[in-house]
Amino acid sequence: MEFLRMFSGDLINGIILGAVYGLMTMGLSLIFGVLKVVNVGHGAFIMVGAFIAYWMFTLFGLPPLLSAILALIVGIALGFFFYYVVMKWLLEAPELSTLLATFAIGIFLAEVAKAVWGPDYRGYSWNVGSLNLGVTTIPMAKVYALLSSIVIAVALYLWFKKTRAGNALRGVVEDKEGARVCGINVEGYYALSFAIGIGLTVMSGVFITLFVPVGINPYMGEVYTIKAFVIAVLGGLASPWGAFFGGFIFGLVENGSYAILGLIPGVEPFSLTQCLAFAILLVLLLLKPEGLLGKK
Amino acid sequence: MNKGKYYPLFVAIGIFLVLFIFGKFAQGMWEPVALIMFYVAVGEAFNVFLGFTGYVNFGYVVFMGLGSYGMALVVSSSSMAGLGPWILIPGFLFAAIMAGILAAGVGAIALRLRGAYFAIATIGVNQGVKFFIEGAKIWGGSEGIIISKPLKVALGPHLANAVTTFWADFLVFMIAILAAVITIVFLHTRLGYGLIALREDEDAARVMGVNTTKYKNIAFLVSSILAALVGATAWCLKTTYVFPDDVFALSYTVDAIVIVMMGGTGTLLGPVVGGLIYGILKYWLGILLPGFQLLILAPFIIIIIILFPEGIVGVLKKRVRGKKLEKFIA
Amino acid sequence: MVFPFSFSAMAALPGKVVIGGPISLSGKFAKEGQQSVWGIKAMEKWVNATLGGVKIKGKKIPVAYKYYDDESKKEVVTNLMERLITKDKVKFTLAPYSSGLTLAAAPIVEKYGVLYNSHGGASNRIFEQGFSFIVQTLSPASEYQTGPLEMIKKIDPSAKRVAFLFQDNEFARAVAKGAEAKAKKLGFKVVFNRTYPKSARDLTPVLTELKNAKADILIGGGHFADGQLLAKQLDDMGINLKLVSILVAPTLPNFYQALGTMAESYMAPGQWGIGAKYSPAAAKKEGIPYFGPTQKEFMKYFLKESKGVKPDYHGAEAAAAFLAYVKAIDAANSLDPKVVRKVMNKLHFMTFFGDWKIDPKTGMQIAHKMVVLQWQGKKLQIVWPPAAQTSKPFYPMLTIKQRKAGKLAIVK
Amino acid sequence: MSLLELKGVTKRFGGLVAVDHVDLVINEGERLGIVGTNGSGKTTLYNLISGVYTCDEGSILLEGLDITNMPAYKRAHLGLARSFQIPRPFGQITVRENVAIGALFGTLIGEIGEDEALEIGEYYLEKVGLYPKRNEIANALTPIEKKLMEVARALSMKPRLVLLDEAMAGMNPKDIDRIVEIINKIHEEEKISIVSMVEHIMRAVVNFAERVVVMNQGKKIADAPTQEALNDQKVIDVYLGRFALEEQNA
Amino acid sequence: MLKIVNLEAGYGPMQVLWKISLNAEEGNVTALLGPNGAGKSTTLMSTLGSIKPWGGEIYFEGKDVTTLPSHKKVEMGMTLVPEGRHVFPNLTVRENILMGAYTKRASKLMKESLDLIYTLFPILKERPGQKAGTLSGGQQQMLTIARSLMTRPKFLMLDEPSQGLAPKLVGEVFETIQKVQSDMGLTVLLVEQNVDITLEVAKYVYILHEGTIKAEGTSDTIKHSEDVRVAYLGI
Ligand SMILES: Nc1ncnc2c1ncn2[C@@H]1O[C@H](COP(=O)(O)OP(=O)(O)OP(=O)(O)O)[C@@H](O)[C@H]1O
Ligand SMILES: Nc1ncnc2c1ncn2[C@@H]1O[C@H](COP(=O)(O)OP(=O)(O)OP(=O)(O)O)[C@@H](O)[C@H]1O
Ligand SMILES: [Mg+2]
Ligand SMILES: [Mg+2]
Repeated sequence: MEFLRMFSGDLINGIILGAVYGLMTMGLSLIFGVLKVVNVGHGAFIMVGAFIAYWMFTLFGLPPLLSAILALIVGIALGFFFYYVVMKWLLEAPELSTLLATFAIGIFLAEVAKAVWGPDYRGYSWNVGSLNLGVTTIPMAKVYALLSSIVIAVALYLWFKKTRAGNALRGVVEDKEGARVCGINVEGYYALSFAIGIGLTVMSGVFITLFVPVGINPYMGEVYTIKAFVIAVLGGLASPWGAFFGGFIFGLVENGSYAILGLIPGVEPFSLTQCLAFAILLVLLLLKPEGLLGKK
Repeated sequence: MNKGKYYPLFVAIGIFLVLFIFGKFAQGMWEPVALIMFYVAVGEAFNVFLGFTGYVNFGYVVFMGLGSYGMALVVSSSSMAGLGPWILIPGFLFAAIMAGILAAGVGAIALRLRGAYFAIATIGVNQGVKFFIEGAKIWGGSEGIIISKPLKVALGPHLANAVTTFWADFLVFMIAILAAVITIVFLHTRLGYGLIALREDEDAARVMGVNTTKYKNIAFLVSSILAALVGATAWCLKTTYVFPDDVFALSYTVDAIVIVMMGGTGTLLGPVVGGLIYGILKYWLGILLPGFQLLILAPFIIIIIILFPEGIVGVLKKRVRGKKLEKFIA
Repeated sequence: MVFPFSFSAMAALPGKVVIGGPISLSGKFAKEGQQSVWGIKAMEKWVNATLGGVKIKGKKIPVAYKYYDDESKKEVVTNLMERLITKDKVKFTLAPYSSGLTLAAAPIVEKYGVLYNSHGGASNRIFEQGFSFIVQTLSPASEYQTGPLEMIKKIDPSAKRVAFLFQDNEFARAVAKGAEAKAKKLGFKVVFNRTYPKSARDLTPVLTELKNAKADILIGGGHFADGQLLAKQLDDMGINLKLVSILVAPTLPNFYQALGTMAESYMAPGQWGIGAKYSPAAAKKEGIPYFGPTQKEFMKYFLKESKGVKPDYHGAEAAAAFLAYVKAIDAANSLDPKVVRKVMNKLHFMTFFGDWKIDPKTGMQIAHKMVVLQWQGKKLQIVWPPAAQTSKPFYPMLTIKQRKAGKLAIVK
Repeated sequence: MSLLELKGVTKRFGGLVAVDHVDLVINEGERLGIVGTNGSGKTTLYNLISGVYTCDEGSILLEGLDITNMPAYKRAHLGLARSFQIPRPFGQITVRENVAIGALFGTLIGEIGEDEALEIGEYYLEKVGLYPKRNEIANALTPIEKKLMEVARALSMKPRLVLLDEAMAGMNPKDIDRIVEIINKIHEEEKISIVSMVEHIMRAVVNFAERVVVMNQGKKIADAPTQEALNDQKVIDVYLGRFALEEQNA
Repeated sequence: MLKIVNLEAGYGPMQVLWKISLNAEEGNVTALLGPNGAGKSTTLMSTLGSIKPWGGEIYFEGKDVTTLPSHKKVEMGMTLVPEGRHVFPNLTVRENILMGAYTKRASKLMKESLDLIYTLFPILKERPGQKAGTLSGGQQQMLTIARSLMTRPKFLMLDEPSQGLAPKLVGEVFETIQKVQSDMGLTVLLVEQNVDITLEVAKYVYILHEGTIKAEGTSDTIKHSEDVRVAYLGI
């Protein structure tokens, strides 16, 4: 009984963790999908978002849900900036060369953040109560993060599937030349999707602080980068809402398997949950080499 | 037999020789040279797979990590201490075997995946192995292995110190040369041609008679074992400890990619040039502006890649096509 | 015995005694590294300003601190260490931050036969490797979490159920081992013993399990970020305990800044804390000499370097390591590392950081005492050991409800 | 003895039967043309023979050896070579190296070294008229040149059977004549290869093929000597149409 | 309608076009012929703006559009049927077609355009859900033409539209081109290897060779000019 309580609590927490994972991956997926750019600097943009949330809250008492909007704007601006200054020149270059560029951008951002704000670990508390579900207690901030990520995922889905721009973007992804003769502004959409991808990522940094409101530091992004890569693939690269589902699976496995693995004597179940999450990634990839929602 | 095609190898070895002499005789330059050679070796080993197949082994560091574990396990096992300096031989063997077994396994399974899916699957392998070691508490779990003392017991304090401060670096030179030789052999044999064909178009290559599965696996295995050797020397022997957190850090894969891409993938001299530039830039910037070197390094990398999208050697190779220099650059 | 050529040796005395080492200003240890640099620079200034440098054969030679950024990377550390020793002529090296990096540079130091003072490499295992030139200024990892156990044993013998929840890494495990041994010795019942991986950003599963263990005391943590998270999530999940002592994180002002009154009454072990009672008077009481600046002077010099950022124990321990060199060189009256090391074996003195005395064989620190720090009324107080107390322990810690309501942990 | 024999070969994509129970015999030394409406399954048939796809039904025999389920690369070693309708060059390496890869992995696999392969490559580049471009990166060729390179690459494999998929589409008439001539010549000189081709350009088919197979909707609807097949009313109706006949007669 | 003056273009360091001038008269089919590698596709692509012209001017309906990005040109009523198909392989046939109606102007006329292209290429109506990448080569060619027609061009450039089409279809496509051209009042610039049919369809012909215009004239003159035929057209 005790076990079941724990297990169901873990599952609920897994869903919430998954939502955050999904959210932080959507931008990465979008950028990969459209520009075939593997953004190794992903985590640094998350860090920027986290700092925005932190500063807005500490300096002006601005609630994170509002600074998310600001973060989106800042992120989009950063996205356009780095697109025109760096990425634009590499579109024709071999795929991996953009990886180098994003690596450098990531370092650059982290180092600038360190130079400006110092290497301190910061945090803030946005106390908005908590939700008691019996098996577990969840701070409302996390609930907001969950809801926001669903809203954003749905919005992104609708944007992709229902709007003219989203449709055009699919054309750009499939064949540049083909898109061009249809009157689609290919370069414009490249810039736009890079900007939106970065915007989403920076914004997800804000939501991550709803989830983990502490430990905000110039190098905080690294952990998220690796996970975001894996989740992006799990969901089928190039599919932002696939990333969202990939996030759920990853979160569920990570948190949900703890109680079970805890039954094995003499091991560290928490580390094994991470091991299991990656093992499941491998198995899923073998069963479905294009990711969960990926297309052939 | 056309000897000309080995000229690039001599260029590479020439560069190594200059580095070696400089490091040995310029005061205080041995360690910087060793660092550069570490980058070169990491790049070369990585390039054997990436350059020839176009597959990105993002989990590359797992093989370096396993290599350093292999060496550490042998050196720290008391039953081997009697071997004296010979202990390094089973150490390298074990490192190679461990990496080889993992590579064969991963190759058989993950090499069916393409593009980014393969890349990320290998990240999964790296993280999986790391968390397994920590979670299942094998090989010291998260505490890792420290070989400083066992090495002294086996080799005596003097030799142990020489191994960690000179011979380990020297071995990195040797591994770099080995990797360069392998690269040039690959470049000029059927194996290499088959790999390049599969890099460019895997399906077409198969129809042309290339057994792509076999070739991919060979390159993967060779690259992984080279990585293991680098890990066993540059990490285990040199720093005398193996902590899982440290030896499975994906940032080293990113370093490898940066080095190879800066230099030029699929070329022999690319990783050498890339490693040189990366090492020298980091070293000098770090000396000049401690704490700000990365801030300056980042724009440098961006400029290099914009100017040389196919890497410095890649672009150079194109420039010298049809010229006299051509046969020296590959 | 004075040989004729000792004159020339005198003449060859350097214009400056350079003490230095690689330190992390980028990468994962940038925070600790930055504190260390400030601490050491502060001491460099203090030594030159008040003592005029080290005294060798009656002559005062100013000291200088030299460092490079090792990016928190092991392959960079060796590289920089060699440069420091050969180009910058450092004979008294300061180890980089962390046990791993300390180990990585050790062979180079050994090769050149210079001294190596660890101020951030706590792992006991470093000192089991048979190095002869390494000394330690901070207390080893095994000592970190023993203080809270000793304290609880004294003030509440009924609290028997102790839980361990550490990060899964080398340092935290070494701490855990020391704490476990101590707990056993003091007759505690370990009701929970788990770790969490470094990359975990959600500790709820392990905390759910912890909640069920019904512990009185929680001892754990690992580093900055995870420590903050641990405290935050304990509160989120409504886990009330009588005492929680977390490694590293609560020793920072930012801990309080992040958590607000929720941080009240959290404890942490520290190598040092602001307000520590180590003073010339205390030294006299112990019967050992006092060396270096007073607490007040240290604060003054440090704040000047850091432009107002308060020191935490990483700054203090690095500063103390620097002072230990100055003290030992003075005492040895020599710049020969071998001679200095011999003298070090016999030294026992106190600085603002506490006692300094090493085990002659291994170089491990044996006299320095850890303190237990606690957030009380928005201030970080030293609550243990009694001799160092700036305030009595607040026990049991405030409940979550009380802290949410903004109650402060003020000892009456 | 027949070189290649297809028995009831079938391939489905979902509900669509792209190749529908096709029986086909290709004789040694024969010049066969395969034509058919767009989407009639010609490329799919090639993919089945060369091993890119596996048959859903039926079997394929090469000199009596059942190769139905043999991996593509082994078929190449046995002497099957092809070009692609949409060219698939090895883009980042030189034209010469592209063709040399054919030589290295064709029927001569294991028998020749790199230098020899490069020589063979140059020989065939010379033949198709790409020798001046041998040191270019393959990606820099025009689509047509890429196709020519593919022909050279296929030939350098020293195959027994070459399958050319619209190798001449988009070429100007002069070039088509030239290429047909080259292929005919190679066919005669080397005696080894049987060239089978798929073309919509009747000019080429007529000048090249001795026999023509006509496909429609996955089925073989005619299989006869060239003139006979092309004058078949059924073929005219579904494939040639009014316009092309005029052209052919012009 | 379209006037190109002294156009120069190339790839990387290599110049391909050397001061090309040509004129496509409103409501006519103009053809650009020449051997492989002459630079025909390059001319069309730089006219649309897929590659940036190095020099020269391009006028469309009297306006200078040389530096205008391609999407603006499509909006104005220019488009191209590119060589080598360029369908959206993972989108369905229908999605491909609808993408052609991306511009505001085209989307208003979508219904009409659909009727038109479905009568031209009934196979596209039969396979709305098939992924374009799995169509046969010829089917893809039809799809590309259809997609470009969906943009409702006033000026249409066709780069070897008959390539890979069955003879019967070649005839039909050319009939279609003629029909569309006259019905919609389209101006067409046609690049083809199928010289005979092209000379039937086109009013005026330019001959491109090694990046320069070597000859021009009405199709009748070209048809009867033995020199041109032998030197450049290979017939
Ligand atoms: N992978 C696939 N999935 C689904 N349908 C396919 C696939 N490949 C081919 N088809 C369909 O099978 C049929 C035969 O295609 P195939 O490419 O063999 O035609 P073809 O005869 O070569 O035509 P063309 O002359 O136009 O090149 C077509 O209707 C095509 O749409
Ligand atoms: N992407 C490219 N990169 C480099 N060179 C190119 C590229 N595309 C074409 N070329 C070169 O430009 C020249 C003209 O090519 P273009 O495609 O315009 O010729 P074309 O007249 O259309 O020929 P075809 O009849 O074969 O289609 C050729 O020599 C070709 O090698
Ligand atoms: Mg076909
Ligand atoms: Mg063309």
